[in-house]
Parts: sequence; C-alpha cells; structure tokens
Amino acid sequence: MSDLETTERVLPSNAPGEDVAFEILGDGDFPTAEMSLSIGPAHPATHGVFRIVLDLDGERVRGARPVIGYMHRGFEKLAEYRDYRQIAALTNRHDWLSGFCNELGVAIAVESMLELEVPDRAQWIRMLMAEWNRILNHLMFIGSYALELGAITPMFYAFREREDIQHLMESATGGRLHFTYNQPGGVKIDLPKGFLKRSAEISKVTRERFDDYVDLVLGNEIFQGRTVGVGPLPQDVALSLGITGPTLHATGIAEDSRVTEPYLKYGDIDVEVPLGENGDAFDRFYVLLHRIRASLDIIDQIHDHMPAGPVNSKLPKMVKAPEGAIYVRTENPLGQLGYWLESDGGRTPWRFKMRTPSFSNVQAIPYLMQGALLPDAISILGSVFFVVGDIDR
Amino acid sequence: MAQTSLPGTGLLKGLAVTVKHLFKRPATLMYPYERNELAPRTRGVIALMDENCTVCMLCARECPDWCIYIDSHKETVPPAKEGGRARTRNVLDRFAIDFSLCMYCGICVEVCPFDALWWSPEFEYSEYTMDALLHEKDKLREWADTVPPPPALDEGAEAPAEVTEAIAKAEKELEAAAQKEADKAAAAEAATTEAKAGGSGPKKADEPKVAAGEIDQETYDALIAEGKSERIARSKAKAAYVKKEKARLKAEADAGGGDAEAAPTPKAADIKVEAGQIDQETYDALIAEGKTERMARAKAKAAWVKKEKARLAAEAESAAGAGAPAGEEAEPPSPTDAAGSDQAPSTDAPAEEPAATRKLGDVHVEGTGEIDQETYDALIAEGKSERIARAKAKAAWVKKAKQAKLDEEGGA
Amino acid sequence: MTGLDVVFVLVGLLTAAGAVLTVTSKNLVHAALALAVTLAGIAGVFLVLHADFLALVQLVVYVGAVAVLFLFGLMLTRAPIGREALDSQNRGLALAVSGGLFVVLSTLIVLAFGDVRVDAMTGPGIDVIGIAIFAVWVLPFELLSMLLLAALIGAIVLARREDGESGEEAEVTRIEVGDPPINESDGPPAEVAGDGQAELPAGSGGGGQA
Amino acid sequence: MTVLTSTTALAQAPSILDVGDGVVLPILLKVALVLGLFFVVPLVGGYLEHKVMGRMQNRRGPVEAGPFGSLQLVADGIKFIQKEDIIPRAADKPMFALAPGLALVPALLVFLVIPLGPGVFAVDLELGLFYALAITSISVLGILLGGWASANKFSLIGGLRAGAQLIAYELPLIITAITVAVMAGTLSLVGIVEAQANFTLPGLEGFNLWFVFPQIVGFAIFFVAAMAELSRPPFDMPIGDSELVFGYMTEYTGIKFAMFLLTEYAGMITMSALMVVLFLGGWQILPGVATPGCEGAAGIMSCDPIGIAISVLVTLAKIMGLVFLMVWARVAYPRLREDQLQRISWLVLVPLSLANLAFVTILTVVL
Repeated sequence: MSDLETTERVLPSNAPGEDVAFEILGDGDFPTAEMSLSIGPAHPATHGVFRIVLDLDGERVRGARPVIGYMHRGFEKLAEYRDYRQIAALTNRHDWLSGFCNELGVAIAVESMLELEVPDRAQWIRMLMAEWNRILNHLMFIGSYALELGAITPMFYAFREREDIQHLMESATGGRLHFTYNQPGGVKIDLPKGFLKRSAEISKVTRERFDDYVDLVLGNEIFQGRTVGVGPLPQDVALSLGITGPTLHATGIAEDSRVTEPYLKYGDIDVEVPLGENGDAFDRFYVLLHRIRASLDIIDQIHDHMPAGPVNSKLPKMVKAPEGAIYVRTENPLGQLGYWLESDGGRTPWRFKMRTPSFSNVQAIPYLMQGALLPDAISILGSVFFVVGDIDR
Repeated sequence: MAQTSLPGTGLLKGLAVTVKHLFKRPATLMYPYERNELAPRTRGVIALMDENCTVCMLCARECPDWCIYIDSHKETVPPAKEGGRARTRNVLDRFAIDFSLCMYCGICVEVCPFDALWWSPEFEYSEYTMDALLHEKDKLREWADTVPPPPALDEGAEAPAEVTEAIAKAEKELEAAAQKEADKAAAAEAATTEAKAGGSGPKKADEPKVAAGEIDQETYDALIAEGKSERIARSKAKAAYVKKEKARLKAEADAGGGDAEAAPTPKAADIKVEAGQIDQETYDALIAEGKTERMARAKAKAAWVKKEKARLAAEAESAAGAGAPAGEEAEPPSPTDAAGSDQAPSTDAPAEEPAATRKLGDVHVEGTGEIDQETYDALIAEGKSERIARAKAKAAWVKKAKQAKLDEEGGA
Repeated sequence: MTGLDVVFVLVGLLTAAGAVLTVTSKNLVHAALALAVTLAGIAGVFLVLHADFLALVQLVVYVGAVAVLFLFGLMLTRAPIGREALDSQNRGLALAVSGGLFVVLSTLIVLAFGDVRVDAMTGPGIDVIGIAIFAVWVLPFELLSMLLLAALIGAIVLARREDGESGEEAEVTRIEVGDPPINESDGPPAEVAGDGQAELPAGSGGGGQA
Repeated sequence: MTVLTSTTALAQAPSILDVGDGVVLPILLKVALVLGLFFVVPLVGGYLEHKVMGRMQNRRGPVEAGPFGSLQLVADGIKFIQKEDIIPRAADKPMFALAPGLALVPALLVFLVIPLGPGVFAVDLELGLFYALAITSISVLGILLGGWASANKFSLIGGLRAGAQLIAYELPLIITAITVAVMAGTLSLVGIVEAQANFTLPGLEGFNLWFVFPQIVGFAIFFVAAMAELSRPPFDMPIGDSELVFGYMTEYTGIKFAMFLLTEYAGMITMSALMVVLFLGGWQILPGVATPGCEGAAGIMSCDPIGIAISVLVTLAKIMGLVFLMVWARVAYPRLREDQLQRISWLVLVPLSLANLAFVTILTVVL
C-alpha cells in the first residue's frame, strides 16, 4: 500500500508545529491541472451536512479543507436560556448517537456544582446506560464505515443489533435516541422489571454476533487493503490536535477518562481500553470494534454489581447551581466530552461551553488527507469518527 | 493485528458469514401487518387528561421549545355552603401541542403536578403538512385512552412513593388496631411473637414499616449455597424478608385482634403484598369520582392490600375455628418458597368484604385534592419538594378526615 | 441492385458522414465520437463484404479500444475544449492534402483493379486468415509485431523521461474539469459553479443516517 | 494446425425453429423471441439479487409488488418511466441522451449469439465468441460519454474509472476466452458447448469433462474480470456511491437511469451466460449425462420439445447460479480501490491468463 504514499505530509499551517505550505513531492512527469472537488454538504460519505473541499491532482488529494457550520444550532447560547433540566434534553442532540452520554455530562456537572450525593444505584444505572449507548454509537459507525468502503451488509447487521439495544433502552427511558433519562441527582425513574435480565440476554447475543463483524469486515483482505496504512496518525500530531477517543486510542495512547480519572463507579470495575499501533484507518476501526467488546464486559460487570436502593435524590423544584464554574469531562463514545459550566447562581447557566470530541477529531482530516487517493480520502473521512451535530453544535 | 493465516481466508469467512444469514430468519418486522410491542414508557405522543388540568401553565413554561399553547378563563364557583365565599377557578379553553416543534423531551409530563399529561406509545400520527401536527385538546384527550399502566419496577428498585406510603399507612392502621387490643391479650401476643420469632429474621418485632434493603439472611445463605449470583440472592432474600416481615406484622395484628388460640397466624406464603395489585372496586369508584388515574390507582392499591389482609385474617380465624394447631401453621417460609415468590399466589383471590370491625381504611371520605396545610408547611420547612409535600399533605388530610368520620361514627 | 448493395451504400454514407463530422466538429469529444462512428461504419463495410473476422477485429480494436482510449485520454489530460483552441489556421492546407490523397488513392485503386469484379460473397474464413498469417506470411507478421513492440517501448521511454530532461513543462493551466461542453444551441455558455455543486442532485442518501 | 479448425459443420446445427419440412421462420422472429426471453431473464436476475441480498442481510427483500415481491423490478421500471427526465443545464444534451442507449444496445446485442439450448439461439455465428467480446467492449463508450456529458465532476471521474477498468480487464477476459477457444478448436459458442460434450482428459478416457475442470484458473480469471468489467461490487468503483455519489449515473433520472440499470443486469446475464457456455457445458445437465428427450452425446443433437425445455432450464439455472455468486460477492465484500484493481489486473490476472494460455496451447498441441 505504502508505495503509493509518495507524498510527504505536513501539518496544516494552522496546527501547532512548523509552518509549512502544502507541497507534493514525487509528483511524476505528468503534471496536470488541479481540480477542486467539493464533497458535501450533501454527499453520501459525509453522513450529515459536512463539507470537505479537496484539491485533487487526478485522484490524488493535494489538500483538504473541511468546511463546517452547516448544522450550527447555537447550542451554547440556547443553553444559557434553559434551565438545567432543559439543558439535559438539549445536549441529547448535539451528538445524536450518544444522547445518554451527553446528558450524563450535564448531570454530573450540575451535581458537582450542587455537591449533590447521587445514590449508588443511580450511578450504576447511569454506567449501564452509558455503556449501552456507547455500543449503539459504535455499531452505527461500524456499519457506516463499512458502507463507505462499499460493504453494504455490516450496516444491516449493525442496525439489527442497534434495534435490540434501542428497544432495551426505550423500555427504561422511553426514548430511542434522545433518552433524557438523567436528571441532576440521579436518573428519572428506576428500571422496569426484567430490565437487567433482558440487558444480560442482549449482552450475550451481541457478544455472539461480534464474531460476524470480525469475519465480515475486520478479517477481510479487501477491507485490510483499503485501510491498513491508510491515513496513519502519529501520536504527537494526535496529541497536539487534541484528538481523543477511539481515534487517539488507535495511535496507542490509552487516554480514557473512565480509566484515568474515573467518574461514576468506573473505578470499581475493570475497564479495558483497546489500543491500536499505527493509528491508521484499520487501527481506528479495530479499536472501535473492540470497544464494543470492552463495553459488553463492563455491562456484564455492572449486572453483577447493581445494588438496590433509590435512584434519585430529592431536589428542590428549581435546580439552581451555586455561583461558580466547573469543567467536567466524560468519555463519550467518540472521545472526551467536556462541559464548562459557569453559573451566576440563577436557574440557567451563565455560560455553557462544550468541548465536543467530533470537533477536535475533524482537525486531523486535513493532515491525514494530504497525498491520499480519492478513495482513501473517503476511507479516512469515515475512519475519523465524527457526528456533524457534534462538530457544529 | 491484520494477520490472517492464509491469503483469502478473510474473503472466505466473509462468504461464510453472509451465507449463514441466508438461512436465518429475517429480522424484519413487517410493519403495517405486524407491530412491535412498545414499552409502556415509550415517548410516542403526549396525551392530555384535560379534566385534571388546572391551567397552572407549568408545562407551557417548562417546555424547552415552547410548543404548548394554553388558553383559559376564570370562572366563579358559587360557594359550597351557604354563606361561604365564592371561589374562582381556571377553566381550560384551549390546550394544544405543536408536534412539529415538540422535541419529545418529556419535561411537560414530568412537571405536571396534577397528572394531566401522560406519555402514550402511539406514534402513527404523521401528517402531510406541518400545520396538521398542531393537535388540540380533543385529540390529545383521545390519546389519553391509549396510555398504558406504568411497568412494574425492577426488583432492586425502591417502591414508588405512593405504594410505600399506602403500605405504610395500612400497616400503621393494623398496628394501631393491634395496640388497642394489646392490653387485653398481652400474654397471647407474647406467645405468638415468640412462636414467630424463630423464623422471621433478625428484625425488631415491633417495626411498623417494612424497610427496603433488609434481607432475609437465611434465604440469602441458602441461595448463595445453591450457587445463585450474589445479586439474585440478595434480591430474592429481600423479597423473602419483606414477605416474612409482613406475615409477622399481620400475625401480630391478628393476635391482638382476638383470642390467642382462635387467631392463628395465617400461612406466611399466602400473604403476598405485591405492588401493582389494585382493588378494582375502589379504583372504579375513585375514577368515577373524577380522581386522577394515578391517585385512584394508588388508593386502590392500598385498599387492595388492606382487603387482602383482612380476608386472610378472616380465613385464619375460620381455620382456627376448625381447630388447626397454631404452631404448625406458622412455619417459616422455606428458601424455595422465597425463591418462587415472584409468582403471586393470591392474585386471583376474590376480594371478600372483611367481617372485621371497621377500621380507618374502610372509611370513605370525599375529597378533591384538599391538603393538610399543617403537614404541608412542616414538610416544606423540612426542605421537601413542593410536590412531595403536597402529596403527603394530601394523604394526611385524607387520613385526618377518615379519622374524624370514624370517630363520628363511633360516637354515634 | 441487391439488398446488400443498399446496405453497403447506407453504411458507406454513415461512414462518410462520420468522417466529415470528425473533422468539422468543434468539440473534441464530439469529434472523437464521430470517429468512433466512422470506425464502426468501416466494420459494417467489412461485414457487407463478408469479412466477418475483420469486421469484429475492427470493432474490438478501433471502437472498443482506440476510440475509448482516445476519449479516455481526452478527458484525463484535459485538453482545452472550446472553439478557439480547435480553430486551426491550416484548414486550406489540410483540405489540399486530404484532397490530393483521395485523388492519388482512388487513381491507384482504379488503375489496379479497373472493372474487375470481386466476388464479395465468399469472404475468407478465419481458418484461411489464420493459415495465411501464421504459415505463409509469418515472417512479415513477426516483423510487424517487433516494430510495434519497439514503438511501445519507445513510448514508455519517452513517457518515463527523467525530470530536467523533459525541458520546459507545459504551463499548467487551471481548468475546471466539470466545465460545460460548449453547446452552440444552448445560448450563453452555461456556467457550472466552481465546485460543481450547483447541479448536484441530493445525495443518494446511503450514509445519510448517521 | 489443430488449434484453429473450421466449425462450419457444427454451425449448421438444427434449430428449434425449423418447423415441418424445412420451413424456417424468418430470422427476425427468432431474434425477437430470443431478445424477448433475454429481456425477461435480466429481470429474474435482478429479482434474485434483491431477494438473495435481502436474506443475506437478515431482511426480506421486496415483498409487496407481486407474489413474494417478484414484480418489484417491473414496478421499478414503471416508476422510472413516470419520473421526470432531468437534463442538467450544463450537460451536452445530445450526448447525454445518447449515452444510455449506447450502453444498453450492445449489451442486448450479445444475446443474439448466446445459445440457451440445442437450437435455441438467434444466430450461430462462426465467430460467436469473438462477436460477444467485441460487442461488450462497445458498452463502455456509452458509460464514458454519459460520465462526460453530465458536466459533473463525480460523473466524469466515474466514467474515467469505468474506462480504465474496461481497458484493464478486457485483456485477461479475452485471453481467457481465447484459451477456451483453443481447447474447443472453435469460436462458435454452440461449437464450444458441443466440444465440451466430447471433451476428456488423457488418462480419464470415458469421463466426460467440462472446461471448468482443466480450466479452473481460467474460470476464476474470467469470473473476476467479468465482474470488473460489469462494475459489479467489489469492483464498483465507477459507481462507488460513498465516493462518487453515483458515478457516471449521478445526473441520470427516469428512463435513462433505468436503461443504465438494465445494462448492468443484462451484462450480468450475458457474462454469466458466456461463462456457462465457455466453462460449464452450456445446456448439459452434468458432464456425461444425457438430457432426457435428446439424442447424441450429452444431448447435443436433435432434441424433442421436452428435451429442449429441459436444456433451456438447465442453462438458465446455471446462469442464475453464477448471478448468485456475483450477488454473494457483492454482499460480502467491500469495494477495492482503483489502483488496487489495476494492480490485480496487470500484476495478477494478465500474467496468470497468459501462463494459462501458454499451458493450454501446449497441452492442446501435444495431445
């Protein structure tokens, strides 16, 4: 594969590091005019309204400029005019594949400000839901990444699994994507009867079907041909661009909030962080796939730990965070999600800043795409997992 | 990581996976012909029981995208008694939800203090234009009929406030009755307590309320020995404890209520106070009175528990009349019984009218949401939320009213 | 006049029309397509003359390969497409050369065959051709293939010339490939938005779920 | 010269359409009949693809149109006809309109020479195989033009990829076909089927074999090259929906789009039919098994109507089997990259097919 990689790649000039212009070396003897190809905002590969302008030399990418903002909904400003319960319902929606994990961050932030004690059972339920949500998210990307590489089938399998899990989560939360299950102080209502049993069943089934994805996608030589060595991300670049989550783990760095600074009860159980070696597209996919298995392990542990008791603590009718500020970070499916919550003591935040993983992760795209072929550009675009709403907010 | 033993194995495995699925049942649900069973909590559409709505506007104010439209006017209600003061109340003219704006967060349902808004799993209300998604209260009222009963909670869950309160109340009443007669039969009580003490766990004999979280150590050990997981054992042991404890309380009450020999303890396994059982009669009556469904259900539940206990007591009495020895009947439940406690043996038992003396729970009082201000203020002062305080105050009012009525009757 | 003659005339006219279009068309791709028509017409002529094998060879080699390669190269190298670029100042000279060539060739054919009737109904079968090529004329055939091989290698050598030797590279002009093929009847030259987005239909939605 | 033998005798095989004492139905009628059949078979192939793909993906595929959804493609066709025919403003209108036809017609013309059973074919050309390959190579002209005329960058890249793919895979395809012709000693498709009825390997006299057994490598090469030439996944880079939206078809709508789709299905059928004829013994049930109702070795000569019906069904079954394989590959595999595809062709398939040709030629000459 790599013998095609005749191009020396450099950091885009806006990234920390030396200031180098785009330059293609070893360009051959048929210099041709550049073509600028706009992929998106409505293009099948961009899953959402994301646009990327490629400067093409034949099928080789000379430069890539992501154009974001087509989906900007002003979340941070909206949040300043909503109380904390409403913010939880809002944050569901910026990364619509990880609704639960998003609202979890808000709940933890508010609780920390209020110094609120959250019942044990609520924390375990939150973990259980967060891990199921993680699997939901990863299944989506596994399906869509395979689809971007032209394999249609994994998408259908992934959606079959997603349907089971969504049904499970719906039975407890009432929602399929936007769960709105967290509230400051715990979760809204306890699990329905039989939930844990079904959860264990689905965990078992999903684990059994895991091999299908390994055989169908990960082990496939064509898939490996399309991904191994494509878009390798060096560790230092990843760190300097603030990349987190599976994209970072693929480079071999095990920075995961669940392990490094455990929240909820993650400290009480074993959390495995699958790691890659080269940070290429294959490793990114590998990490994503194995995170499903890791999450299933966590879920099984949670089943064994689930205590009895209340699931929420009594709150005043109007939650008012005391004056002050806090930064809370949680490990979202796509990377670290940070919420900066600043309160002037009122019922709404004075400032609500989001540090979303997708926004940081797309910073890697211009770097990764330099010198890639057009089909590789798609492979790279798909392997840097992002949700457009999470970029634009 | 990208290793395969032989080139082409990966390709063959891909073929194997797909051909394996060729012979599997498709996962498709043939939607218009088959329907998915949606969970009761599914947030499909918001239903309105407009008779419960007091036009407090909380939902409209809390809605993050302001999609609820409410119009109302004030109406003067003539005084209930002559010479009383005329009161005004709000009358709902319009209640509309724009489902093209709604983001289905459920905050309105959550904040509604009078249980006027409910989630229904209905979802097939798509329209060809966005305007048509603005639904008025007639339509919202229709959906209210599709609201399913809430699902039972997980074993490890704390029972909902309504249920715990109702149970606690019923048990308090029983205990009060027992206390009343305790002087008459102190010796008998002591004997019964002793007889029960062997099997009823390490709890205090006079604990009035069955606290969640206690476990029946015996059952627990037995289950662990059987190789069950700790979690399962704990939950079952908990259930066993609750059952035993209730049996014990019941026994105490019965013992207090009558002759020691004539009032043997009913079989512990028969008393299964399962949350969710409701007394249909009470329920219907309350609904007919215009109570909210939730309140009616809670009360009916309490009524059921009471009736059931009364029935069991009556049974036990008659059994004692037939000369059954008390000690043998009062076996402690075995671990297997405890393990099987998920099945409710008394579910189908007819709710007979108890022949016992009138107790507090039998008294029926009219009430439409009055609250006991004293209790309310006390609770608010304690820092409880308004909603909880109101609910408790309401309960307190009902209790007081009943007590008053009972006293009146007794006096008569 | 037999039916075959009619077909021959029709195919001939088609071929000639294609040839004329090839040189008069102002659009390179149109010209290439007209060339393909001409080549296919010649295959038709072969067919009429019962030279099935030759006709199919003509199709495979000229229509299937040469014309495709031509179009392919045209689109890939982005030769300037448009009126001015194609307007040759040597029209008169070209006309003179091709006219002269036509006169010479037709004179030669008439002189060589005169009014000798050629039986067109019995074209050679492939076995005859095979034997002719591989038995009787094997030496010239092999020589020809050697020549082609040499040409091929030469082309590769030219294409792979080292940097610097190639002298001045053609100046690279930035051309939008999606530029509209100029169509005279279409009013003002339609402008495609710089990034080709203007005419894009909504995506097929394959990945639109995410 | 055993390599190239004339097959004029075989070319005179009796036709099903010879009625009574030598009254031959006009060739146009024959053509119409065969074309009619071949308009239906692609639809069956398309239905098979929908259904198999659905089941392999754990869903049902079409169910509503017709019994078990069997009329889905017909319904699709009606839908396409009703759709608005959009031509982009910047497009080269005549070329844009011409391209789908230019792609479809050659794909249909190939049907003329493909034998479905003894005597069931429109014409038996002496150069049938050569004809089929020559005609299929014209299809790409339409695709290339369609891509260019759409005035869309995605379309153009798709068209170019299609062209590059065709050039790359035409070579192994033709070389492999030639290899079979060398073995059969004829270029007539009917002749090749008949040659397989009598084919055997030295040392295995008495055991009838199809060409697929000695030519398993050739069959594999032909199969891969055929899929690449048809732009079937995993070689569907010209369409590559995640990269090129829909490649050369991006701007096409309505009936023109349907024509491109039909080209693909027709191509699947013709390529499968060619493979059946070249490698899988045509209409023969099994090697050395005589078709009921037919006389002669493996039912080659003179069949009664039942025998002919059985033969046609056998051919269709084999074609559908190969279509199934193509669909299976589509379900199971992701798409290759354009340069990987070229690499496979030039570095693997071409040398392999050349070696195969040399091997078979030597074998044939020696024997």
